[in-house]
Amino acid sequence: MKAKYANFAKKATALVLVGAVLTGSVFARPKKAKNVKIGVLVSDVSGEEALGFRAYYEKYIASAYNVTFKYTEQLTNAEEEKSAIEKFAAQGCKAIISLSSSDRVTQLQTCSDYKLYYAIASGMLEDDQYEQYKNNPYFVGQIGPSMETEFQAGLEMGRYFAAKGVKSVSIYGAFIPNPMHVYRTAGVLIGLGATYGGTNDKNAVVGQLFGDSRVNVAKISSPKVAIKSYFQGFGETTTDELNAAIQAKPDAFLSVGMATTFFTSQLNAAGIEFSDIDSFTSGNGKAMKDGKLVYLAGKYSSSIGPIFAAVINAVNGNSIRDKGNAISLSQNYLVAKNYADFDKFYTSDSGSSPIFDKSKLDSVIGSNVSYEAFKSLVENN
Amino acid sequence: MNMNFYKRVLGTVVIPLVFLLVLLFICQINGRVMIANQVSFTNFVIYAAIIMITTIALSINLNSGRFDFSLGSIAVLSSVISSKISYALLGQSAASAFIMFILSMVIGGLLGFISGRLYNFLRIPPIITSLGVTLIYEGITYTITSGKYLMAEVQTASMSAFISNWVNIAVIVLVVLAVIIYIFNLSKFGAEYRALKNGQKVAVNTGIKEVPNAIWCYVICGILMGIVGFLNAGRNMTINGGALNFGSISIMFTAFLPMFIGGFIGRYSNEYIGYLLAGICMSLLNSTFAVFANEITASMQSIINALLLVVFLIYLNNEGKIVNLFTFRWLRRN
Amino acid sequence: MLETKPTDSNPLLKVEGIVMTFGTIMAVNNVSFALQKGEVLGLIGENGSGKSTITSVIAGMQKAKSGKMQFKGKKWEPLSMIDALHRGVGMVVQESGTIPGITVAENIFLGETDRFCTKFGFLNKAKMNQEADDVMAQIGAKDVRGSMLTANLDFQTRKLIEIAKVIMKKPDVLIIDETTTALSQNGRKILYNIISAYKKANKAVIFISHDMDEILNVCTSLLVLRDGKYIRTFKKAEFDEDEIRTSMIGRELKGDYYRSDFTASRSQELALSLKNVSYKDRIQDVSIDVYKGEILGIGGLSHCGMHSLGKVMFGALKPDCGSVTRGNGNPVKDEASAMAQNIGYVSKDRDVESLVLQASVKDNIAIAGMNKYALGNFLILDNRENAYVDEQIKTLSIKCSSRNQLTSQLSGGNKQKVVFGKWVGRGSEVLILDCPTRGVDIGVKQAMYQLMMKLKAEGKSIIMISEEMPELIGMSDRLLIMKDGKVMKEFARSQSLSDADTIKYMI
Amino acid sequence: MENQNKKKIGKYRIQEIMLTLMPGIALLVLFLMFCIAVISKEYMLSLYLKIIFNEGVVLALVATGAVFIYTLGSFDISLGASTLLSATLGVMTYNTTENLALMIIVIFATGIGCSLLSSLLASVFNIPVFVTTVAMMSVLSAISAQLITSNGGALGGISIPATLLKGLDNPPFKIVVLALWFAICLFVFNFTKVGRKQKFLGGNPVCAQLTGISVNKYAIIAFVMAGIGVALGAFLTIVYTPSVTTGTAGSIGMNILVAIVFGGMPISGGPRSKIYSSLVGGFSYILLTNFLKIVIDGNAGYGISQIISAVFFLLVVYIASMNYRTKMLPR
Repeated sequence: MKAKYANFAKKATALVLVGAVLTGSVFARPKKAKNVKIGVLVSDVSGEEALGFRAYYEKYIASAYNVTFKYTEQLTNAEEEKSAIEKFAAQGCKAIISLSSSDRVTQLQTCSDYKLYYAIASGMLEDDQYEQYKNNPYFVGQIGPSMETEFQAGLEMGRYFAAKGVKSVSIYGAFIPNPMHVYRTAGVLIGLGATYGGTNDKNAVVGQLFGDSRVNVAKISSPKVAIKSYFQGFGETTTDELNAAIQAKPDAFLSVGMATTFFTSQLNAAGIEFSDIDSFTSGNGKAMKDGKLVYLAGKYSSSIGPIFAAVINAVNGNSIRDKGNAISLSQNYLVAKNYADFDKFYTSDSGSSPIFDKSKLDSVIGSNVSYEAFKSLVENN
Repeated sequence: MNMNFYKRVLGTVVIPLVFLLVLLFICQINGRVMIANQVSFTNFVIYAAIIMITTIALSINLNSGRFDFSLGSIAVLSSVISSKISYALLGQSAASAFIMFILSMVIGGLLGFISGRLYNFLRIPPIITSLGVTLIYEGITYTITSGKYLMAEVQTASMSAFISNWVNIAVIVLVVLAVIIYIFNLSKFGAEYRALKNGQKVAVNTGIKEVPNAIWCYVICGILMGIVGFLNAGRNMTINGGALNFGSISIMFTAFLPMFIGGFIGRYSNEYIGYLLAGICMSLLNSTFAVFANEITASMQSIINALLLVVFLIYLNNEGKIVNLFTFRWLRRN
Repeated sequence: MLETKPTDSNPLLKVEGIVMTFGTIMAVNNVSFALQKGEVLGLIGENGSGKSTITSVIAGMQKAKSGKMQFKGKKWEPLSMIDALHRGVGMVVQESGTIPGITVAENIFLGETDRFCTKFGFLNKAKMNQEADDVMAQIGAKDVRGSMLTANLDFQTRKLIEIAKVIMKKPDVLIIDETTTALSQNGRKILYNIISAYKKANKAVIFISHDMDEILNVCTSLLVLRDGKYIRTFKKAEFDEDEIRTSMIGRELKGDYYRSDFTASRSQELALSLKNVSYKDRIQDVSIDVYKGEILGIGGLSHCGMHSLGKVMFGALKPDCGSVTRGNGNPVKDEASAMAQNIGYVSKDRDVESLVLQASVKDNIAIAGMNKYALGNFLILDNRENAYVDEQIKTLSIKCSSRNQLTSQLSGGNKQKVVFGKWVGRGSEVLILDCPTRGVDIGVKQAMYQLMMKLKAEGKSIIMISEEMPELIGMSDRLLIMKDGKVMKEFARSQSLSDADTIKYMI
Repeated sequence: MENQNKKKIGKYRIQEIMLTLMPGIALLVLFLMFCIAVISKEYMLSLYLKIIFNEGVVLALVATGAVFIYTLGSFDISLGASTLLSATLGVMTYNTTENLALMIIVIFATGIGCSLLSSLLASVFNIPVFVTTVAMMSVLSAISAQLITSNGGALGGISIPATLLKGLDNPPFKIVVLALWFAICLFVFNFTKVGRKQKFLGGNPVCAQLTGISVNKYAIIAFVMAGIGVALGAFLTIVYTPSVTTGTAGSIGMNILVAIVFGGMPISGGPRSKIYSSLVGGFSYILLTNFLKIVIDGNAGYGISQIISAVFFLLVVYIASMNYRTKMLPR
C-alpha cells in the first residue's frame, strides 16, 4: 500500500511538473519588440497560391515594415474563424486580413465588435453584402479580382482551348459553390461555346450553378467541344473522380483553381494538357516548363501588397476611404500561355524584389494618400 | 462447424457475386463500363488491396476487444516518414518507391510497437490509449509536414511506375494474405491469439504470455497500416499532413462494412479470404461510384455506404428471424 | 506461531509458512502442512478461509508473499499452472477453466502446443485432435471429440475437459477445487473413479468441496482453514460431522441446521401458478401451484430444466406455451411485472446474474428496493437510501467494511447475503431461489435456512431450486423431482424421505 | 490484524478519494497554468477566458448529455454530426418560416430524433451501438453537407440574420443555459431512479434485466438525454455564429470522448460513472489545448501542442485509474 502511495505522489508531482515546465517556458520566451500585430485568417495551408502569399507577408513585408503576421491554423468553419479573430484581439492584434471565406460577414462583424480593422485580400464580398457594410469604419476594404474579372478569366481560358481546336475536355470546378469558382466555371463553359440549361447568358448560368451547387453535366450542351467529365472539391472521392476523368481521355483538363496543387503529377503522367487559375510560383513554373500545364491565369504573390498598405494606414489612423466607403478594387489576372511569359511574370515578382515592393507601397502609405493614388497603384500593376 | 462442400462454396461466393451482378447490371442499364481500361483496373486492384489490408488490421485487435483509433494515423505517419527518407536518399531514382514501401512497413511496425508498449505500460483500456496515440502521431505528422500536403516526395516517376503496375499490388495482396493466414490460422502464435481472444482470464492463468502476444498484434497492425499508407500515397499521389484532432480516423470507418462481410464469409471458408472478397466488393462499388461521379456526389456515396453497413448488420444480427422469413435454408448456419 | 500438521518422514508435498495478501485482505496467514503419498486430503473451511488461495499458490496460478514449498523433497516454485502441471502438480480450478471460442483439442493442449509444431512453426491440428480424442476416452468421455467447438458443449462436459486436461499429464498431486458442484451424478462418478485410482497409485489428491457427505466419503484426511489460518486436521478415524462443522466456523452451530419439524405446512392461499408451461426442449408441459407460507423444493440433475423453470416463473424466459400467473390470477409478463407483483429471483450464477461486482454493497441492495424509500416513488435521497441499506446489512449481518465496499471484495457467502438483502428488503412475497447455497459455507448456509424459515413463518412463499438433495429434503414442504424438463415425482415432507428415494426419479 | 485491515482500508479510501479528485486537480492546475501563460504574454485575460468559455460551453453541453450513453458502457461518435444537422435544419427552418420558436423546436426535434434513431437501430435490430453511431455519423454529416451546399448558394454556408440571436451571444446567458442543463442532468443522474438504473445497467446488463430494468428502455432514455444535449449545443453554436457551414461542429464528435474520459469517467461506464466528468473534462481539454497554442506559438506549434496535450491526457487518465490495475491487460 505504502509503495502505491509513493507511486501516486510521484505521478502527481510529475503531473504538476509538466505544468510547471510548460509554464516556465512561457517566461523563458524573450519579449518581442513592440510592433504592429496583424492577424491573417487562412483556410488553405498547402496551395501554391497560399504559400506564395504567405512567403510575401512573412518574409518580405514583415521585415520591411516591422510588423508581425500571426497566421491561424487551417480554418474549416465559421466558429473557428470567429474565435480565431477573438484570440487575435486578445493577443493585441490591430487588424485582420482574411484569406478565409467560410463566413466573411461574421468575420467583419466580429472585427468591428472588437474594434479591429478588417480587410479581404484576393477576393470580394457579394455585391449586396458590400453595399450593406461598406460604410463600417472598421471595414478597410477588399482588393482582388471582382466577380466580373473571375468570369472573364474563365471565359478566356475556355475560348483559348476552343480556339486551340481541342475536341474534348474534362473540367475541375474547384470549390463550387465558392462564388469565385462559380463565376470562373461559368466563364469556362461559355468560353467553350457551351450552353448550360439551354442558355449561355452569364447571369443565367451563374444562377443555375449556385442553384445546383455543382455542374450538372446533363444540363450542358456543347457542340464544338465535348465535355467528357466534371468534378469538384477535394476529399475521399477525389482520386477516383480524377481517375475517371483521366480514363475519359480528354484532349485537355480545364481547372478553375487548385489543380496545379493537387493533380499536376497525375496529369503529367497521363500526358493530358491542363490549365488552371492560380499564381506564379516556382512549382507552377516547373509544371509549365517540364509538365503539361499549358495555360495559367495567375496573380502575383505580392498582389496582396496593396491591401496591407491600406490596413497599415488604417491602423496608423490614416484610413484611405472611397468617398467614406471601404475600398473595393478589382485586380486583373495575368495569363501565361508558355514558359517564356510565365518566367517573365515570375522573375519580376521574386521573393526578394516583388512587384509591390517597399518603394511602391511606401508611395501609398502615410497620412496624406488619396484614394485615387491608391487606386491607380492597384490597377496599373 | 462441419457442412458440405457446396454450402461452403455458396456461402463464400454469394455476397461477392451479388455485388458484382447488381453493380454490373446498374452500369449496363446506364450504358457505362465499370472497368473500362488498364488504368481503371489498376485503380480497382489498389483500392481492393487498401480495403482488405485495413480491414485485417482493424479486425486483429478489434476481435480481441482492443479498439484502436490510431490505425489511420499510423498509415499517414509511416508513409510521410518513409517518403521523406526515400526521397532524400534516392530522389527520382527508380528504386525509391520500393524502398519507400519497405520503409513504410518497418516504420509502421515500429509505430505499432510503440502504441502496443504504451498500452501495456499504462494498463488503461486500449480505446483510451489509442485516442492518445492517434493525437500524438497526428501531431508528429503535422510537425514534420508543417501541415501541408506532401507532394514532391510521392510524385516521383518511380512511384508512378510501381503503382501503375497492378501486378505489384496483386503480389502484395497475396503475400499479405498468405502471411496473415499462416500467423493467425496455422501457427502456434495464432492458437494462443485465439485462446486469449476467447478466454483471456483462463488463457493467462494457464500461463499463456498475453503481453507479447498483444504487442505483436500491434506490430502486425502497424506493418499492415504501413502498407496501406504507402498504397494510399501512391493512389492519391499526395499525403495530407494537415490532419489534426482525429482527422485521420475516417480510414478506419471504411473498414467496418468489409469487416462484417468478411466475418460472414469466414463462417463458410476463411476469415481472411473473407476480407479479401469483401475488399473486392468494396472496390467494385467504388469503381462504380467513380463511373457515376457526375451523378452521385461524395455525400451520396457516404450515405449509400452507411446504409449498406446498417442493412447488412440488421441482417447479421437478426439472421435467425430473417432466414426463417425467407427460408434460405442453404444460407443457414450449422 | 507455526502450527503444523503432524507429518511423516518424507511427504510428497510440503508447505511451510505460506502468507498471501490481496491489497488489504490477508487471504492466507502463515499456513503449513504436508501431503503424504496415497493421501486424499480434504481442504475445508468457510468461504474466504483461503482454501482456493493456497491451492492456487501450490498450483502456480499465483506467487505467495512469503513461505517455502517442497515437492518430492525439492524446492517447489512453479512459474505458472502449466509449469506446475508439467512438474507434477495439477489443478482443476473452481470457475470455468475452458475457453468457449476454440476447439476441445485446443483447450486440452492450451499453452503447450509446441510439440505439435512442425517445421516453420505450422501447427499439426489433425494430430492434436486425435490425441485429444484419446485423452477424453481415457477418462471415460468417449463422445467428446477433439475437433468439437467448446462453446457448443454443456457446462458439465467442459468441466470434464478441464479434468482430462490435467489428468493426461499424470501429475503426482491432483488438486480439485469445488468441481463437483458443476457435475451431475455420472460426472461425479468419473471424478471419484479418478480419485480412487490416484489413491491406489500411491499419488495424492487435494480435494475442496462444500458437500459434507462427499468429503466424508472421498477423503482420507481433512485439513481445516479459517480466516486464512490453519485450524486442525482430522484423520479418517476422527471424522465427525458436528466437530468438523464447529471447527470450520469456530463456534458451536447454535440451533437447528435444517428445519426441525417434519410436518408440511402452508396456507390455502395460492401464491404462484404455472399452467402447462413449455419452453424449448428444456421444459415440457409443467404445471405447478405454489401457496403462501410454503417452501417448495425443486430438485434434479443440473440439466433437468429446473433452472430454466426458475427463470420462467420470474418472467425472465417467455414460455412457448402455457401461463405463469400470480395467486390473484394476474399474469407474470416479464421481470418488471414479476417484481411489481413482489416476486423475487435469486439466480444460480451469482456473480453474473445477481450482482454488479464493481458496484458497492449499497448499490446492489438499494437497486431493487427503490419503491420503498424513493420520495414520491421518484426522488432518491442518500439518507433514506442508506437507512434502507443499513437495515438489510444488519438483519442479514453482512460482513463488509462499510456499505460502500465493493461487492467484488466480499466472500461468496456475503455476496449471497447481499443478493438476499436485495430481494428480502423490498418485501418479496414469492422468492425463487436457484441454488441459494451454492458455493456458500456452512455458517452462511445455516443463516440462509433460518431466514427461509422466518420468511415461511411470515407467510411468504419460497421456491427452492437446488442440486443438493439433503437441503431440499431438509427444508421443503413439498419436493418436486424434475428430469428432461418434466416433473417426475412429488414428495410430501416426511422424516423418512432420503436421497436414495429421490435419486431414481432423476436418472 | 482485523483493525490493521481497517486502517489499510481507511488509507485505501483516502487514496480512492484523491484519485477521484484527480480530474478536478488537473482542471485547477490547467486553469492556473493558462492564466499565467496569458498574463505573461500580456494578452487580455478577460477576453481569453470568454473565448475559452465559448469554445468549452458547446462541448460541455453535448458531453453532459452524452454521459448518460457512456454510463451504459457504450459510446456515440455521431453526436458532432447530429449537432451539425440540428443546426442546419434549424437555420433552414428560420429562413423559410422566419419563426424563431419554430426554429428552436426543429433544433430539438432533430437532436432528439437523430439520437432516437440510433438507439432504435441499436435496440430494435440489436446492432452494436458503436457501429450504429459510425453509420449515423456519416449519414447525418452527408445529409447536412447536401442541404448546406444546395441551400447555401453564394455564401457557401447557410445563415440566419446576424442580428437575430446576437443578443444572446454573451457569457451570462450561456452560463445560465449550461447551469440549468447541468442541474437537470445532475438531478436525474444522482437523485432519481432513472440515474440509479442507468448506472446499474452499465455495471451488468444481465443482472439489471433480472432486476426488472429494461435495457432497451433505459438505452433510449440515455440517447434522448444525449439528444437534448445535442440540441442545446446546436442552438448555442448558432448563437455564436449565425451561419452554418459543412465544417460546423466538426471537432465535437471525438472531443466528447476525450473530454468525458479526461473528466474521470470510466470508459466501461457503470457504477463509477460521474456526471460532472463532462464539465471538468470538457473545460480541462479546451484549457489545455489553448494553453499549449499560446505557449508554442506559430504554425509548427499546432502539431507539437497536440502531442503534448495527448501526453498530458494519457498521464491524467493513467493516474486516475491507478487503483484499477489488473493482472491481465484491460479491454
